[in-house]
Amino acid sequence: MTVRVQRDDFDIGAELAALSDGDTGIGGVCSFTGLVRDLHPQAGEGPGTVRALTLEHYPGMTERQLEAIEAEARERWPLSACLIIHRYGRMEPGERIVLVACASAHREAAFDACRFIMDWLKTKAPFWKLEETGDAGQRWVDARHSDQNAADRWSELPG
Amino acid sequence: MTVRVQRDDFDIGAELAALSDGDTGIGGVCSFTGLVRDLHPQAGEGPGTVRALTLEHYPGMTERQLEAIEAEARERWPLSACLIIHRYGRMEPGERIVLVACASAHREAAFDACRFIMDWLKTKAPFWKLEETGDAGQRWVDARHSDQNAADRWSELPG
Amino acid sequence: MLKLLYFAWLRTKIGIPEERVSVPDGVTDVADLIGWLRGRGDGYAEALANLDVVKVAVNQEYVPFTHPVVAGDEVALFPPVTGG
Amino acid sequence: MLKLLYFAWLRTKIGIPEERVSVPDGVTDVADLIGWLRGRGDGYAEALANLDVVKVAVNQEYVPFTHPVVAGDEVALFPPVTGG
Repeated sequence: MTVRVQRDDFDIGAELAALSDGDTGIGGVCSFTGLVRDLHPQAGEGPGTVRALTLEHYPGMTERQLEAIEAEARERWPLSACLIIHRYGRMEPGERIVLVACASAHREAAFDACRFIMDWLKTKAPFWKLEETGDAGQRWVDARHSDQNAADRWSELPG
Repeated sequence: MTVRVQRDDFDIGAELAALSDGDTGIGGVCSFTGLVRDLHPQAGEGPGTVRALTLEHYPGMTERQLEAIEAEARERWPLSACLIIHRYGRMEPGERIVLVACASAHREAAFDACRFIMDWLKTKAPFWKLEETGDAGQRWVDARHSDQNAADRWSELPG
Repeated sequence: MLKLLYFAWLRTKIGIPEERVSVPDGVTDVADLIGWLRGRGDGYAEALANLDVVKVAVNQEYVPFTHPVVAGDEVALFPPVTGG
Repeated sequence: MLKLLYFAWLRTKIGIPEERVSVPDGVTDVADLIGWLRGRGDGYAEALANLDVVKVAVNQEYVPFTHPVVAGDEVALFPPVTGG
């Protein structure tokens, strides 16, 4: 079980290599990296609208939630290894926010588990995004219904 | 469009960084890395059964097929960038065989496209695995019905 | 005594990230606590006006508004999360 | 003249990776070609015995056994693929 909540950036290549290192039963690793965007397509806003993001979180509960999500993924799929890294603090467009990686003997399990963790993380891990907008203002990002729907899909599966 | 068929290993961190570099409209990158396993769980064989793999391919057709698969993915999902690297030649357990990475404004598209490419690649890209087994013999790996089923699922979607 | 934590726009509307409070005897669950907090000032009333966008954790676990609160609890109030 | 390519266990059974052949006039599609190849020796007959596990590409595109073959074509015969 590996969950890290940190201010600093991370090295994807090193993290993925470490994840599968020494376990030659692993057939595949699925990873997802979330990046800061400089726009909100949903709001019809063009590039340059978002100058930076600040990620606030709830220290303590964040780690507990991420560990619970990872434990649920390990219960649902046969994972050899699993990693969740989520940053907090101020980040500019293009910067990495989150890395989720799942290793398994089977690619189906790796894909499913990685997507499950991202979907649950989006609706359960206590992080909040504050955007710095082009007019020098700030605004809190609203939760998206599509994220809740994506998370809810997984509840219908046998646990 | 980036498709590479090569004998050499690749650097996942560098590849993923290059994939999204300079495009601040990208919200997420989904990647899948396939690794050489030293066993065949399907056949009930334990660790150490497979000493190495040799990947044979059909130069020319391989690139064409991978490019066609990537083009199909770009038609089906709004991708900002896409990468397929597949190695050929001899590889030992733990070595990387294939990297597929898809970048998009939306994580759903990145996940779907990456999985689609892997599923189609498994059944359409002309590669064949020759295993070196523990008893110093060799055997060609059989195609799996589950791979064909996984690829067929995507045909049901609107093209 | 309860330890109260506020995050994101609940924090900015209320104006402080955390506080320790002693609540009246009638406050036995989260709904009671929120009702009591609304009476503490305009910032609280505004932050807690629409419970559709207020999530609650007691001792770092999500709970419904009917969850009891007892002395020593850490109660966090925050908007729906937007990480990832 | 056709350019024929064989891969994986079709290649090892037939014994060569590629060859150039002139086929009789009656050979106009892939099925004809396979029938003619089967008569060329035990290796061919064994490699092409079960067409459920033989795939065909003409000029580097997958085709069914009914696909025509004409002079100058590159015809590849191989087992179901196992990459990735």
